[in-house]
Amino acid sequence: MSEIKKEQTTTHKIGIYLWIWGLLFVLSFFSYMVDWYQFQGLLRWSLILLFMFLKAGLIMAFFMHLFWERYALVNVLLWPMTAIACFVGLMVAEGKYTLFSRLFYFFVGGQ
Amino acid sequence: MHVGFIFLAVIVGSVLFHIFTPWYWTDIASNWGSMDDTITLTFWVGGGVFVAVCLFMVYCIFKFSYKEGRKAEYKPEDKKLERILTWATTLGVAALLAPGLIVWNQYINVPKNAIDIDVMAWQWGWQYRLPGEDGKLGSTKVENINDNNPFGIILEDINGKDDVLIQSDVLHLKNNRPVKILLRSVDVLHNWYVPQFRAKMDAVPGTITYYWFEPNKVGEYEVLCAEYCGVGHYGMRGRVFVKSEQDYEKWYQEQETFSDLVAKQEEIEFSGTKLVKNNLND
Amino acid sequence: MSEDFNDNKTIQAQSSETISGEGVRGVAPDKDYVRPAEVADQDLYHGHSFITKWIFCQDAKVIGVQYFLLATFTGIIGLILSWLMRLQLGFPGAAGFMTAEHYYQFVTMHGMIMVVYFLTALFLGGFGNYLIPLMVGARDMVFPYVNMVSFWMFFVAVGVLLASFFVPGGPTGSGWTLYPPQAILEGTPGSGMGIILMCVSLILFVAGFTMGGLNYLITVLQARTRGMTLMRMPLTVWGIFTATVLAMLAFPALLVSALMMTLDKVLATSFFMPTILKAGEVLEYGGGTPILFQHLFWFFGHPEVYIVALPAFGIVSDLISVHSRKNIFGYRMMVWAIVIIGALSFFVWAHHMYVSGMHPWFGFFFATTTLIIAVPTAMKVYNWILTLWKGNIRLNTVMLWCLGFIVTFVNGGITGIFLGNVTVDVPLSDTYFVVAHFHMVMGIAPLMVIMGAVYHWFPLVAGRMLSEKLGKLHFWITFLGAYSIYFPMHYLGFIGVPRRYFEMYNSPYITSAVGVNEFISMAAFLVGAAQFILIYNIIVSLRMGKPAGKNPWQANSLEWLTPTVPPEHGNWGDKLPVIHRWPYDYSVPGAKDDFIPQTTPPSEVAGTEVEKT
Amino acid sequence: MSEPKIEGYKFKPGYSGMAADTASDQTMFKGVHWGKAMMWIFLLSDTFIFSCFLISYMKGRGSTPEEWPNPSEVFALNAFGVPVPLLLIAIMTFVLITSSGTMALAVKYGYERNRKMCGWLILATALGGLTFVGMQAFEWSKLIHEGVRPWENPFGAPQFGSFFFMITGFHGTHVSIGVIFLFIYAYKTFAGHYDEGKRGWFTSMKGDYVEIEILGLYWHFVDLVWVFIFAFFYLW
Repeated sequence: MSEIKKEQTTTHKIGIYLWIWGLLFVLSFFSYMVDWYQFQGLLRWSLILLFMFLKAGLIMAFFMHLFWERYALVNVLLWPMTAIACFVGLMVAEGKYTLFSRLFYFFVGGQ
Repeated sequence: MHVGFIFLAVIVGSVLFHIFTPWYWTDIASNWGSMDDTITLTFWVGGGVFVAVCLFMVYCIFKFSYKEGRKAEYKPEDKKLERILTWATTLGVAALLAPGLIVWNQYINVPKNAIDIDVMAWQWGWQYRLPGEDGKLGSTKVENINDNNPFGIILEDINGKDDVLIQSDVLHLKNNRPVKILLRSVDVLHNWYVPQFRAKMDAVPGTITYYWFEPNKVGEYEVLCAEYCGVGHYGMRGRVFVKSEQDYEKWYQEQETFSDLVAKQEEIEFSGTKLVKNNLND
Repeated sequence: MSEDFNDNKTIQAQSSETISGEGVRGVAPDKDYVRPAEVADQDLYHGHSFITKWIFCQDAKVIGVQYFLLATFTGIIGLILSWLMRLQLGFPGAAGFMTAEHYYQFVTMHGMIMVVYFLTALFLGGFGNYLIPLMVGARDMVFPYVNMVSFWMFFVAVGVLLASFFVPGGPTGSGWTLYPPQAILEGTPGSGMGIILMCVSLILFVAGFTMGGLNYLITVLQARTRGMTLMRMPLTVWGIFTATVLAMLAFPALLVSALMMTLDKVLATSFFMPTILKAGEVLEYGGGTPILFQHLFWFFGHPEVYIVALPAFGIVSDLISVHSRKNIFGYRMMVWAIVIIGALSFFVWAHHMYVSGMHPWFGFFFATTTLIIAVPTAMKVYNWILTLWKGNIRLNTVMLWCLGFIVTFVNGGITGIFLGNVTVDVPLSDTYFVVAHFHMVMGIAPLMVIMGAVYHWFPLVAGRMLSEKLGKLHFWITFLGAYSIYFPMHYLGFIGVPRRYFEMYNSPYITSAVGVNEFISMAAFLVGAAQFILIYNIIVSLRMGKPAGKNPWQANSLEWLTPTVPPEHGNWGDKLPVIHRWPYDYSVPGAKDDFIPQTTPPSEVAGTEVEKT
Repeated sequence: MSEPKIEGYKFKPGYSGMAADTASDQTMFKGVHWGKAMMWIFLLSDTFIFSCFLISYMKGRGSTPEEWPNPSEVFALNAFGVPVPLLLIAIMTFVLITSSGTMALAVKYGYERNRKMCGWLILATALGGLTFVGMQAFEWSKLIHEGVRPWENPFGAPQFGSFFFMITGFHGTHVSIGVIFLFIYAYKTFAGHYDEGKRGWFTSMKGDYVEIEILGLYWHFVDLVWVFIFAFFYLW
């Protein structure tokens, strides 16, 4: 196995992990509260997505050390997500279209 | 050297085959001449590129095949040439794409005066439903399909009462009148395809898909299923007659509507129960 | 056990340790300087017994050959299936046992075997394993153990696939696209155990391939030798590397769709199954969307096309360059084209679904992205023929395969523009035009490259040359035969003959095509039979071929520069090679020979006018 | 971790650093262990798997005309006689985040070669994972008890059950595999395999504390996926 020649001794202070840990708890609590207070519509969605991406970002950046990694690795990992984003976007449209044609033709009878 | 000649023969042969082939499009019988035009355009541009690239290759074979002691040119890159080629290709591709998109826009936007036709597919056959006087088709449900209601029309829907039902795979169309084909499948994917009309679309169970065309040539055509649908796929044929307005109206009047069917069935049922009763009385 | 490892080998001696590349004042910077190694030399497990050396072997080269042989074996099964299909299409009723069920099963298995178990496994598993470590100057793949498991997973996957021929109902006959609902409903052959085994086999294949794929990627990214930058890698490595990236990101969609379909079949979930009426009864399904499967499948399926095509692009670039004694024209553009094609391939999938009843507006998006891909692809074609221009072309068997590739690929690529352009696709989709197109572009064209690669690298693997005479015979029969199979087939598509018809001759306007079908079938039998010339050639040449010696083609790239031919486990003896230039320094003005291997330091070829390193 | 020292190589920051790293020889990810790079790429591939699951779920849910069950009612739990929405899910989320935190610390102590601390933290992580799997099993049995099946459910669209069991099942499998490995690694840590570089049982690779970071990446990823499942499945 390839060992990195120079022993890596630089680690991070424990404080930063505890901080992120605390933040994750708080954010999880917040996203739970979104459901608790039954926010609906756009507000609900934007809050859910906001907390979700914040949590995901914190885990990736600090727990998975991506914040300290070099850009070469970070970019290799993040760019493929555009394909996912495209897939998600198109499937949202497709889902709506399928629902529309089902409702339109089978329930409304709009022919 | 013979290598170059054989490749040359292949290219010339391909071109000659294309010119003299007896196998080519069936005569078009719908408004989608624009599809044929885009194909022709693509053929000219694409065929030109094919011939040019291959002839260049053959030329290289003749001109630069191995000679002891000769040294090849050393030229890793030629920015200018590469740029010219990139832009020329981009331009060519854009020229092919633009008409395609324009025609596609026509393809997905159905004209207002189109007649809706419900094409129902199953393994392995077709049947059709035309709107009645009101010009509207009644809505349907797969669960409703049975012997008495072969199209699964929702009984509460008044639009469905006067729908004309054609329980055979033969459809008649009015010449020069656009039709919107509403495809419906009760089991697997199918595709209602008449080569002469050029247009096609899959019938997907669970939803309804559509396309439109305007038949413009009186005649008889064969319907093929163009989406693999199980062992009977190849036998899933139908027929279409495109008729002049008069002939079409005559045919149309002869067809049975949904209410006719319901009435007939009630009669049968009625007489059936009577029969049973009589038998019991005996 | 400790003697199994070449433990703690010292970091290799530096080519020049005293003078840095930066240059000290007054001292000319040393052009031969290459940075010292970043990581310690890999320690490898050397097998001693027959089993650890040849069966459960961790040497990437042996694994590569294993992949090659198994993929070829499944490929021959696929070939035989295609014969049976052509027999039915050309001469209906000639084979008494041929029912529609059998025909559809053969079509399905032929497609699936050829695309996944033959081409993918052969290019990435076979050529990838053999060539990547050699070409980037690594001792082996980075995780030899995982690499070994990868092959054996593939072995099991093939086993499961072939097992489906022997279960009740036979293998699935739902077309290689496995579209639900028909794939799991009665009315399609093999809708019982057949489809389940197919899905299981695909899941195993994906799992196994992921293990191998991780190896290829990390070897290229993290285990190159000193001086080997990404832009000094042969295009073969670039092609296989990018294809592996695609595989790693596209196979998940296949895995998910196969899993969901298995659940639909086994647990009667309704992911892809709407309400269905079958034989007068409403089935227990309801509410699913078949189109979702098509999206998932083609999100895998389109990158899959490039998984097959990109390694072919890469390999053919190298072969053309070596055998026309000229650098590949526009190397940088070639690399970028491969990368761009790879990236774009994730945004074009639904061009397989223009007439599937998806959202109509998608047609605009996917037609545009699809035709954008045509630009980098065309650039690659231009660069291949510009490489021939003013070259010194050796018209040997390898070169013939490359020329055959160019003709078939350009032909298939251009019909791709027909099918990618949404309107043109409407009349042509689901006809024989499609069959002809994809066979030309991802069947015959990559096959030409595989053959060329076999003739090119056989001397490296076996240490002996293949017979040129047999090779040329093999080429001409295959090329002319295959071209005359698929070129006329396009015209069947124009007539409107739909694909996947077991029998079609009672339609009035199709009857005119009977002659074509007979001709195509005859050609198919001939081409298939010609492949056995290669097998014969290999078997004979293994024993009696002309000894190849070192570097028989006078190539630059690293795989020919190993201390022993064929290379041993560990590839490089005591010392890893140090790279000083790109692999395409052919016919450099001022150089003595017409090639300068990658390991030659600048000081040894002083006075040459090297433009790119 | 921040730049390792590499002889003869000058690190540049930011995007020019990325360009330089990419253009350099030998490695693209400077100072990144092979195994770690492999795990990252594997996780990228796995991300696509979960994305495909979630996209299918989104498309399936988006196109069913039948009513989708309200998750905050379905997943409610009676606490002291009051139905609390998503109570169990909330606890599961907290458990998983807790275990993620202990894992992060384990990695830190691993690099500091603090064998005891590292080992205990891995063990704590494993127990957290085990708790999570246990609670998921409880949730499954509760739903099955209420009549939810992969092919039907009493609350509405049948796809609800299918997607629920498939996605949480696939995630749960990931967690379970992680737990098994955590136990193995805890043993290896306590036994000192990473300090002395003992060779692995199968791969015959030398042990190193970097393996703990690699396992840590996997474990954080499992947590990450849960964040998305929580948002899309339970909160939507």
